[in-house]
Amino acid sequence: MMGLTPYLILSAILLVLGIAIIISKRNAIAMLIGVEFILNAAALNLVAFSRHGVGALSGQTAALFVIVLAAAEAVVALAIFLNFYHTIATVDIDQGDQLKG
Amino acid sequence: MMYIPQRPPVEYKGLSLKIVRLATRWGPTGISLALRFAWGIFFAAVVALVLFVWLVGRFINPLLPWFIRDFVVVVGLLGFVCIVAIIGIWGERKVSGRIQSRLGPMRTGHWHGWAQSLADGLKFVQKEDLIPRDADQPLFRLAPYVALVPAFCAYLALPFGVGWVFRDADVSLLFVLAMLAIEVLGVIMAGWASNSKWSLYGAMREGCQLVSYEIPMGLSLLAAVVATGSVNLITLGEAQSGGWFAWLIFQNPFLFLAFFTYYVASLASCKRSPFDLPEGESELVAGFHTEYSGFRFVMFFFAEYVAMFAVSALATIIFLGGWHSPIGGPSSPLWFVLKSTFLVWVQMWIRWTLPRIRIDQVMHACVKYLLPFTLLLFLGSSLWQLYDNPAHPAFKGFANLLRGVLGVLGLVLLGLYFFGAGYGYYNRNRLVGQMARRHLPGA
Amino acid sequence: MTPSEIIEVLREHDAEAVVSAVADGPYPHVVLKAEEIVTAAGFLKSEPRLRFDLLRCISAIDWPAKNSIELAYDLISTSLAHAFAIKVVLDRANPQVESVGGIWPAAQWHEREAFDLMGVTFLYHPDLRRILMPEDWTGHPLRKDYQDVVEYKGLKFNP
Amino acid sequence: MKEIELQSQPDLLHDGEVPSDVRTEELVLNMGPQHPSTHGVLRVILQTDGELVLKATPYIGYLHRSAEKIAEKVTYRQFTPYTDRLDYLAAMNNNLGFALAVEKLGGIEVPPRADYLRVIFAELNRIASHLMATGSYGLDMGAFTPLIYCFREREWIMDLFEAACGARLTYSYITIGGVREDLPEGWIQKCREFLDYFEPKIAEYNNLLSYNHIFINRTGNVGICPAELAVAYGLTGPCLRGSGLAWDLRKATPYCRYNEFEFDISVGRGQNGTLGDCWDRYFVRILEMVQSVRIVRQALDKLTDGPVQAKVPRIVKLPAGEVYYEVENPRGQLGFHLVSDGGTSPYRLKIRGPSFCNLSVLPVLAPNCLLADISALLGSIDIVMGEVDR
Amino acid sequence: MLETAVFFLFATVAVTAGLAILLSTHIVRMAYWLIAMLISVAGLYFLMGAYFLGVIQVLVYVGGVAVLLVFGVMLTSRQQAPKLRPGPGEALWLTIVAAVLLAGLIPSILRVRPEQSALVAENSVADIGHSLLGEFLGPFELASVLLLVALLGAAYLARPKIPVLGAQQKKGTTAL
Repeated sequence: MMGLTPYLILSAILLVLGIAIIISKRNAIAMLIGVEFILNAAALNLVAFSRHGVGALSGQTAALFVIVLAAAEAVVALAIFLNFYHTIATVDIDQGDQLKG
Repeated sequence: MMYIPQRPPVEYKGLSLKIVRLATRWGPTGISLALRFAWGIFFAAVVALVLFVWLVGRFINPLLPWFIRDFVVVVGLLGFVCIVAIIGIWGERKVSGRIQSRLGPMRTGHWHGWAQSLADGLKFVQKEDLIPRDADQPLFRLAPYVALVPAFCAYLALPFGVGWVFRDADVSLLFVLAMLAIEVLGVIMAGWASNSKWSLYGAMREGCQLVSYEIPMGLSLLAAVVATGSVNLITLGEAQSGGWFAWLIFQNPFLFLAFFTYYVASLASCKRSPFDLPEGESELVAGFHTEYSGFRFVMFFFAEYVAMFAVSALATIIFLGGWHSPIGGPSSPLWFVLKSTFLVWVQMWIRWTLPRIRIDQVMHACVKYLLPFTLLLFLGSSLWQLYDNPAHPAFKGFANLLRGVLGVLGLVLLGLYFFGAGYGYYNRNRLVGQMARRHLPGA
Repeated sequence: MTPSEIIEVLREHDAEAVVSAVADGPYPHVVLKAEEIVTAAGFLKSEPRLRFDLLRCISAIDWPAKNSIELAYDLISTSLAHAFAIKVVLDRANPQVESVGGIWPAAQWHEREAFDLMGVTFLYHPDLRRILMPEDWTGHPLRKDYQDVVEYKGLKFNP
Repeated sequence: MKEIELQSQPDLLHDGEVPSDVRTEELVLNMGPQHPSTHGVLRVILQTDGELVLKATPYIGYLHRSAEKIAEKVTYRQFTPYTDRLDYLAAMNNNLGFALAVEKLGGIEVPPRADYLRVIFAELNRIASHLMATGSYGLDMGAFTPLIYCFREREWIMDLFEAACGARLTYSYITIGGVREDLPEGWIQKCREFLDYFEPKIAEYNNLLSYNHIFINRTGNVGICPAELAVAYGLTGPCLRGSGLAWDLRKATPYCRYNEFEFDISVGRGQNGTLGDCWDRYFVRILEMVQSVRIVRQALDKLTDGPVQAKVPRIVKLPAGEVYYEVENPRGQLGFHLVSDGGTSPYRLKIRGPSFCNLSVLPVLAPNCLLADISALLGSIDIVMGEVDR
Repeated sequence: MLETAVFFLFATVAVTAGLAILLSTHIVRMAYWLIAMLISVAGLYFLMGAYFLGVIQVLVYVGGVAVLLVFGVMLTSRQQAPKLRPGPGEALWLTIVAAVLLAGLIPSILRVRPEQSALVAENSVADIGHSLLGEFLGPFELASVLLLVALLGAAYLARPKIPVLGAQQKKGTTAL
């Protein structure tokens, strides 16, 4: 049987990958992808702990909330990016320093 | 000076020769086909062999029967899915032919052209595997599989009867919905990877349409889930045993309406007419599969029919009593297949009758009408569930009365349908007209 | 109105512009001065007695013998149901006339066609391009002295 | 009627009416020359913003067969088959237009029986052409079945034509001085049978397509062409009548004894949207089929005995002069500007194809339509490229 | 063991997806790699017996969010995407940051010893439902409010800047 550790290590790797993606990309949508990585790493962690008896079902429920929040976040972020794109015709976030819609 | 264009000497090759070869000798064709798909066959064989040897060696003791059972069921499901698609395609052509006072395919296989889809499939397999030069190659190749495999995966949790299921998962309803939702990725991938603007438009329409219609579709099903308290398809089906009065569609008025909203939304999610905008022949040439040909095109085609049957099966299990017979006899997977086939047939019927609607009307219909309406149905179904119990005898009586009315209504609708069909059949000469009558057999 | 009455109305409006007039026969028409065409067209359309609102056709006719290109504007009135035609005669070497596309938008494509096939230049036309022939075609095929093209983009034609 | 301002037109063509503060990605879409809903080899360059069309520029000429140049090289009789190829869905009407133009210039009198036959065949061909138009319009809208139904009936008309003249598409039946041959035995009976069969079918099309809610929603209020615009752009035929203007050459300047027949001019009334929308243009065709059936019935009744050909020499020689003659084709007014220098072939023959003029309004109607509306628009204008490109 | 094999399959896919996104310069490919990652995480949920979560992950994440994402990518990727590959200096920084993070995380993970090592039995949907409407009722309601706000916000942000189509159509063609 698989222990807890492999899941946690995988989750850590996904987290680091997500952070690396956010740091390295200038494209807003690529950064959103990085955020999704981080959220999934966290949810994986929660479910793994829940599986191994820590906090009963709380882990799974919390992971459910993560998914819901990620959906909301993605929708709003995409709406912002599209707006951003329509206004300044690029998704390079370095261009978006005018604070003007 | 007369300019006579010089043609190169005629060199016969390609499809026609292959067909001739196929007719004369099976050997060379088999080899050439095998060579074409050599890598795929090789990999599949190696993977299957390794898995088999490893698994058998590993679990020779208690797990082997399970393994064999799974293997057989998966192969059986694959076969069933192929048959669904093949018969679906043939049936679509026959249905369209009859609706349009034509005959449809009549030659291949002698009896009403039953082998037409097989012959078409054979032809498609032999076609050149064209990939546009500027297409995104890996995604272009991957897309048909992404469209077809999830549609097949949906069948893994779809029960054909009690015990007639690959995996009786606790969340099978959600699983089927999830798998049907993945299919859209294949279409979007195809549309984008083709690097054609028509395909891109098709993909964008598909994206809009599916993401929107998933919600009313899910909500309509949830209204039924509320009534039984389970998302397990077997539990849902078993809750409706004992004749057509027990079917969920007749349980309360909200479910009665939810069946129709589900059906409309499922038409949209299968890209069936009047929601066939992603393909939109007269607008987008062929939509997302404009650039596809040969076997990859067949896979999209298959995916469509497989998904059609899947959504109809879902409607059958959830609203129409699943595998239970309408008159209370013994239940059987046959009933399930029959009812689902009827729903598939209605889908075809709708396709050949209605024009296509426009993308803004699609979104309008979903967001302004279907979505609020299904929300109301969901709410109504939940409230009904609160009061429809022995604690409220008055309401219970009213509910039973309404149930009876709905059941009769359903029966009347069905009767009207059969009456109409019979009327049309007996007056076919007058309705179809002399020109067509001259050529119709049996008239 | 009969053709002769129409010619009377036109003469009344601007006798100078009318070069000649044919009132009977199968094709009643007036020949106008080329520079007066837009004014005359505006009059033909707005005059309550005439109301020629539908421009049916613009035909260009090449007359190498007379060294001229004739433009025939065939008109009909949808409210008064009478038909008439006006003509202008242009110099064959340099056929130029003002566009009537502003008065009858229908003229735009007919003028493009005359430009394409007969080489008549229409001044102030919003979009004077070839319409039936390819953009890079040389010559104007409906002229009587048109030489058949032998080769186009590597494609050879029978002589 | 409103005045059309000189300057407004180009602006309407080139300015997509999109506020300039929104910079969206415009997609240039090449629709055609091979596209299912362009009805032939029309090519339209569309500038779109998402699904919204900002500008449509038609490019024609892919089917240009130099009919006008050919006319200068062949005799009058030899040109009749070329007229078949103009609007190949209404070849009878094309033959009729050309024959009438030549007869007018040459002062040729046509015997009465030939006139009635001409009317019968022209109207039958109008029905066939409108069947094709309405059926394929259903196809453009995504309804496949009406097309097959319409073809079923059209097939019968083709059979009738085949019985009379041996051809099913390019007839050359109506020739200079009359019609080529008299009717075969029993033809009139067959024709009456067809009319009896066909009339109730029109209600069937209405039930299946015309009054279908989706169809009405797709075509009503789409591509609205007011009567002034239609007249200004030289639209004729069902496109003009769809805008509510009762203008029909068969009534306005009757030819071929059309004044002897009772029929109504079918006009759009805007009952399913705005006057002059795609649905009106479509429905005018349905109504015209009813009227055509009426005319054919009357003509069959009036059909007298007698010769079907006037005495016309084998090689027709026309006096020098010119004529412009128009007839009401299914798609609008087909005009022939015929110039003769006294020889055996036309000196110049300019053909006014109705589809050519009808198509010219597309760039005006297309902006601010959705992509799907373009096929609705094109289908309702009902072009035949053979006539546009000539 | 089968479970180990499946775990490593999914883990490999997820990590490969991350690396591919990191190294890719093609925004659409990135989106599809993200989908691969999401599906493999869903597979891991299935492996852990969290069926409901796995299905929701596919249904909401893959079927909804990822489609939206791909959609957004398609809408904006016409022009050359800005700087998608890190330069050498950035790559160095990245490696250092990643190494430090991992170096901090891995030892602490290895020190985790769950108190009861016995696996929790597979839980049914009903359990999650009870937990959502019992213990987590507050967050549940908050989440629904948040979703509503997100819906409104997105609708406001993405509102049409050009006038409504129907009105424009009527106006456009009659502007003669």
